[in-house]
Amino acid sequence: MKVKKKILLELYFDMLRMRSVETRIAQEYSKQEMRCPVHLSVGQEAIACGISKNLQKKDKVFSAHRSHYHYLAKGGNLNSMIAELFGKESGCAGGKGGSMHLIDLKAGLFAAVPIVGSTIPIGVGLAWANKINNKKDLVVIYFGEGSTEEGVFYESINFAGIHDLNILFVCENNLYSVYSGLGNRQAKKRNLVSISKSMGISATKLNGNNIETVFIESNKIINNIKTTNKPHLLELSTYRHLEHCGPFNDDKLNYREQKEINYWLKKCPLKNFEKLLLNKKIINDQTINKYIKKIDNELNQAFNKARSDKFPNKNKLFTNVYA
Amino acid sequence: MKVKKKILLELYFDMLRMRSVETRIAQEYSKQEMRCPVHLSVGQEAIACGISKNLQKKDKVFSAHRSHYHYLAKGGNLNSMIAELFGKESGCAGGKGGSMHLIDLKAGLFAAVPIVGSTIPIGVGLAWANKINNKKDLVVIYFGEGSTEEGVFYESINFAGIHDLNILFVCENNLYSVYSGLGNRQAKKRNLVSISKSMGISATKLNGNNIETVFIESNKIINNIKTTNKPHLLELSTYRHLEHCGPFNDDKLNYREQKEINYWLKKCPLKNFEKLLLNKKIINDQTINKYIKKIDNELNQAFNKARSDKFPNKNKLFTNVYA
Amino acid sequence: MHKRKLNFSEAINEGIDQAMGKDKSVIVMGLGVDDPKRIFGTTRNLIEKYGKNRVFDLPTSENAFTGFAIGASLGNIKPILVHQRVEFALLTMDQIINQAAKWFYMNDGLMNVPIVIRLIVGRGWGQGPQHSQNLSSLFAHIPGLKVVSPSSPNDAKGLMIASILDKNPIIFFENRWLHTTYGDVPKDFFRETIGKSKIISRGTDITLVADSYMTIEIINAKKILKDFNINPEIIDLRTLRPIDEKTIIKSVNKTGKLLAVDSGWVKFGISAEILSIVNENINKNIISKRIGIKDTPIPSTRSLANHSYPNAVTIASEVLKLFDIKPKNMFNKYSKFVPGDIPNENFRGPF
Amino acid sequence: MHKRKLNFSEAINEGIDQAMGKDKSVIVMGLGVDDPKRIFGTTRNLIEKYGKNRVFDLPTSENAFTGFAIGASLGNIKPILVHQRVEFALLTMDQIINQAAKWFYMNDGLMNVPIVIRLIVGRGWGQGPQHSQNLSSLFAHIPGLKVVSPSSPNDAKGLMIASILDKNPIIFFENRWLHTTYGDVPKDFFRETIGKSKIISRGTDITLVADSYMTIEIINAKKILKDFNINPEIIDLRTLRPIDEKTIIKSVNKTGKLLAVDSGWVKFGISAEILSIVNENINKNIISKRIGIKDTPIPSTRSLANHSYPNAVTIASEVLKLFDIKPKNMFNKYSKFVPGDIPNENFRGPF
Ligand SMILES: Cc1ncc(C[n+]2csc(CCOP(=O)(O)OP(=O)(O)O)c2C)c(N)n1
Ligand SMILES: Cc1ncc(C[n+]2csc(CCOP(=O)(O)OP(=O)(O)O)c2C)c(N)n1
Ligand SMILES: [Mg+2]
Ligand SMILES: [Mg+2]
Repeated sequence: MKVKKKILLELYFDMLRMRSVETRIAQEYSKQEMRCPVHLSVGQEAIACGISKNLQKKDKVFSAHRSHYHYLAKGGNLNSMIAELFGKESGCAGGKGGSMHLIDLKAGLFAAVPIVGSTIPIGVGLAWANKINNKKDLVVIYFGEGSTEEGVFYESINFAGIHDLNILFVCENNLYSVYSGLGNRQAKKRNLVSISKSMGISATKLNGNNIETVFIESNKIINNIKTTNKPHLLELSTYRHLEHCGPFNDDKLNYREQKEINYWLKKCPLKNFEKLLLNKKIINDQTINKYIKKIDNELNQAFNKARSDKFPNKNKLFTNVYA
Repeated sequence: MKVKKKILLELYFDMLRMRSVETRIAQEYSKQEMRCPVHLSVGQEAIACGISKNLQKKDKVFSAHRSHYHYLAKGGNLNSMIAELFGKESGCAGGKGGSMHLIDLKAGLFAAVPIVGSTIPIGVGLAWANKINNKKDLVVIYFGEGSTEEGVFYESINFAGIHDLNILFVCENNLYSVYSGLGNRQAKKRNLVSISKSMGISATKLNGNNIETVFIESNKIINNIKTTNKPHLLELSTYRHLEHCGPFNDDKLNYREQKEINYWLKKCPLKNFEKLLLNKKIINDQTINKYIKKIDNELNQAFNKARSDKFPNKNKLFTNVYA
Repeated sequence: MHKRKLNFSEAINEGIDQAMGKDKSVIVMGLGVDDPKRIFGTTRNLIEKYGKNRVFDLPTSENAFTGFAIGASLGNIKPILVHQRVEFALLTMDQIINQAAKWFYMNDGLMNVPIVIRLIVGRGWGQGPQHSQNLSSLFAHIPGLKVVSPSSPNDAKGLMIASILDKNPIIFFENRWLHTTYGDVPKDFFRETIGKSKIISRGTDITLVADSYMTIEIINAKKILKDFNINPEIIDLRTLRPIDEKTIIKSVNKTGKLLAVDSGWVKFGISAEILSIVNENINKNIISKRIGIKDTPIPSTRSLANHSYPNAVTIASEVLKLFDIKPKNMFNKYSKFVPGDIPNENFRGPF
Repeated sequence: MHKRKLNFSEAINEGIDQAMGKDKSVIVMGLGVDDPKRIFGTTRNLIEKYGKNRVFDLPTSENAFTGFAIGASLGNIKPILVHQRVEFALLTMDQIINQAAKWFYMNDGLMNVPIVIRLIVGRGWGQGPQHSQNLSSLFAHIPGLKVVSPSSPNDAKGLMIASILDKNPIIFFENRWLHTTYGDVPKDFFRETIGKSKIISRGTDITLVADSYMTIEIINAKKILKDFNINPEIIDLRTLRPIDEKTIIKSVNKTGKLLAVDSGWVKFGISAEILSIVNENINKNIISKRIGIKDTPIPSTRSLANHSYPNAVTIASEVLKLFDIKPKNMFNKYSKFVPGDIPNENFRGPF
């Protein structure tokens, strides 16, 4: 399959936009106006961008603590997200959630929560409801490889397999859970794709840093789910460039080997794709600069707005406890 | 490997004894002196008997709700078990536990609890302590196939694989969890042995109704665990003859097809082994009768003793809450 | 409304059945909901009437299937989830407390979670430490949950219907010993109000408060107290969150004495909340006391379990103490009010 | 004993370190115990001193690894398990409540479960509904557990050592906002008594009771109350189960007034137990009141979270109400006692 030029440009723009959002958050974070934990996704752009390009508005997405890209790539409102990080009333969760509780129902970003693994069964439950209600919408559930150590992950894929639910499980394997590498967490011979298959649901592992691969393969997989009504698990290898939580690079802490870091920085999904498009003359520096400007404008507006928006009034503490 | 005649006779005696214990409990149960739930194992004799024959006293066993055979085959005290069912002070848990909480530290039956899956991580924890303490004892953890639907099962085998613990996981797959067949519970293509291998621990599936197979194969597996210091998972197909909980046959309820029941009754581990030994002239009716008498005597004594033993004094309610 | 006698489990069954009949989005899920025992009869006939697509047996995966219920509720399904023992719900506390209870709040009102989680508690028959706890205070503590705990067949049906119609996550407690108790139940589709307690009988001398099965015991205790010329007012809480403070305060204001009978352990339990409500709101000296399950794990053997739980006689004795009356031989005299290890003749082991 | 200033997390670290030095069977386990942040500093240097075989990072499998801790304790290991947020322990309630709490009882004394489970609670920094709950009453309700909740570095160390030496499962609560607070701590290996509260300062007019971080706030409230000539007696609970009833009763008997400040939600919370203890044991009219986290999930934004938690000013105002004093502008006047969204200057986000 050859990807159209237009799409290639859009994918590039999306990735550039994602990266710029996180970079801006990182820059602004030290001002201590965004007073909630943030888990930035720099380095993992290709996954959310590549997959979301194949999703329809009515498809639903669930995410976890590292959710900015899943939210934005699915069409989540940037202003509402930044305002949420600022704790403002105009935030997507009225300021009550913070970065770890993004939501945009119009865009189909149904929920993100910071308890590792917790949204997985909830996403499965929605897909189950869709089946009961004869709806064909897809449910996409993003999670880190750390989630696949939680029992609830297995319980969830087992059920998805029994009932043939329309779900794409997306495991972003960035090799780390906070500061912990795989060594203490998973047996050497462990293989998620084959675990998944042994539980009765098909699965694929892909290079998560190659946007074309992610886009093309997830396209096939999604079409397949929608025609066979069977779930699929997609594992994508990737790497986060910044610290687990917070705005900085923490490579000085040495929990990841410099060799490994270098290897993965070379595999940067954005840089490599940019190089490719430049080589193929699909873009040029001018276009890139135009994109950057556009994104910067959008970001300036979002941050200015968030900054000037109001905090929720103290009575809001007591609203929406019960429906 | 050819099994010695002496061992064959012992295995037969063990199975006959197991069967007789459960049958006697079933007969006496309606008198309502044993006022606690009982999960009888009739039909599943070959597993506990075959495996236990390869265990040493210092090896430790964990079990769940259906634990009578695991307890007795490992050398648990019959009197203490029956007294426990009667709720007497002389019971193995002072009457506080009932049938679902058997324990015999001398025999190495460390614990049985009725929360499905709950002893699995506890058994793993003991094996972990053994490793930390440089002890080579084996830990055997018995559970039903229902337990393998609990997330904690996967969390547990993952850890056993990471740390190379001396554990034999024994899954008694009797096809049912209470009244539920596998259909609503596990995807058709699900394969426990290959799940286990994909998580990094070796595994085998065997006919759990053939005592020779169980004995011979578990012998090899146990030796292997003890030399390689790596865990193994053993899945054994079997069938329970009586109702899930209680003394009766409940085939009239039709949750299991008559065809299936007949198939499995024909595969009765005790009857078939008896036939085999009779055919091979390893036993004769006289020996069998001698065995039966011996066992009956033992049982008469155990029940008489349990019946006449004292209930715990009401102050015992408050003892051993804290150590 | 036309009434007839149903037992508690039939009443629950009828409430669910009628709700399913009226609203196609209501489903029932849990281990064994379609099995021959039908959750002590409470899910009888449902699969026959509403089919496999609305009555779901599940894998033994409690944590995940609580998440499935939450997720399904986001997709316009109304799940009624049931655990045959409250202990199994301990595997699901993340989904209940972190997720369901906070969902509506943490998205500031965009999506609610209308689910009913039925938790069966209580003694059964020699069930022992892991199958006979109560644990309702663990749930009543959590804002975002509503916690219901009826004692009569009427309320079981009316509150079940109210729970299904409610837009929030509801924890619905059923004591195993209530299932076989009978009472008048209207045939109609009706609801009782979540958050309102009920004065079972008026009295002047002391207020007795309980929920669930312990209401039966305080009603019996009243019969004993008659012999001592003590006339208690009896309040059946029916709901633990939100708790009906007003009725309690008004009653104790009148009687000046309070015994809160806890269906669970006393320390940090339901009865502590009741005493505190009284204490904070009544500005005079109130003689008050709690009684509940003894502060130990609950043993299997009946010779000990019989002493774990309060009953009409221990309750009456506690009341008499508050009146400085110390009669002897209460247990012999009132033995007919002591349940032993089964609630009534209809009840059989092993469950 | 020679003392010096340590902060709370250093005190915990020293307690664990000394216990590990004395007893080879003590191990530390939990997500991140060996990582660069060392659980807010509390596990600093342990892996360097005691090696990989006694300091274990784990897979994200909370339910199972609580079971591993229980199992290890049966094999003569003494595990100290830590969760960076109490919420993660909700995945492990079966292992804690069904298993650990009952193990010794259900085998009638054959095997005990000596484990320490450290649960970190509290606000952090904009953590929101799933990362800033307290939940201590869920554990304090359970017989078989002991629940410890210190407020000072001295007690953090002394109770940590006592917990490690104890033969039972201990739930050890640490409020995130305490980690950076300083106090005198003896260098020696010493223990404080589990089950004994501490009178922080004597007073005559009202008894203020709290545990954990809220003790800091009531100490500040006392400073405010001085301006109104009110002299409170301050009790730091230190242990929630078993709770030190005697000290509370004695104090309230003297002062005649009680404000229980709850580190968690009030309804069915720790403060309910305190009021009940007083109510059951003191036969006169006591003016009493509870205050705690507002009865809602806890929002992330500081503009709301600041109103969720009690602080010195809201506590003092509550006390003044009990004395029928209703001063104005308390917040302006005593703004230096209002913590905002960080406890002190040493505290930085994002955790
Ligand atoms: C149940 C639970 N346990 C632990 C944590 C602490 N925690 C927060 S994020 C995280 C890392 C999870 O790693 P992974 O799933 O691989 O996602 P990543 O951060 O790599 O994107 C952990 C352990 C948590 N939030 N929830
Ligand atoms: C966590 C939990 N969920 C549900 C139950 C109810 N229950 C008791 S035994 C049982 C069957 C388990 O089946 P399996 O593990 O296959 O064992 P078997 O009874 O077949 O020996 C169930 C579901 C329980 N005890 N614990
Ligand atoms: Mg990761
Ligand atoms: Mg089975």
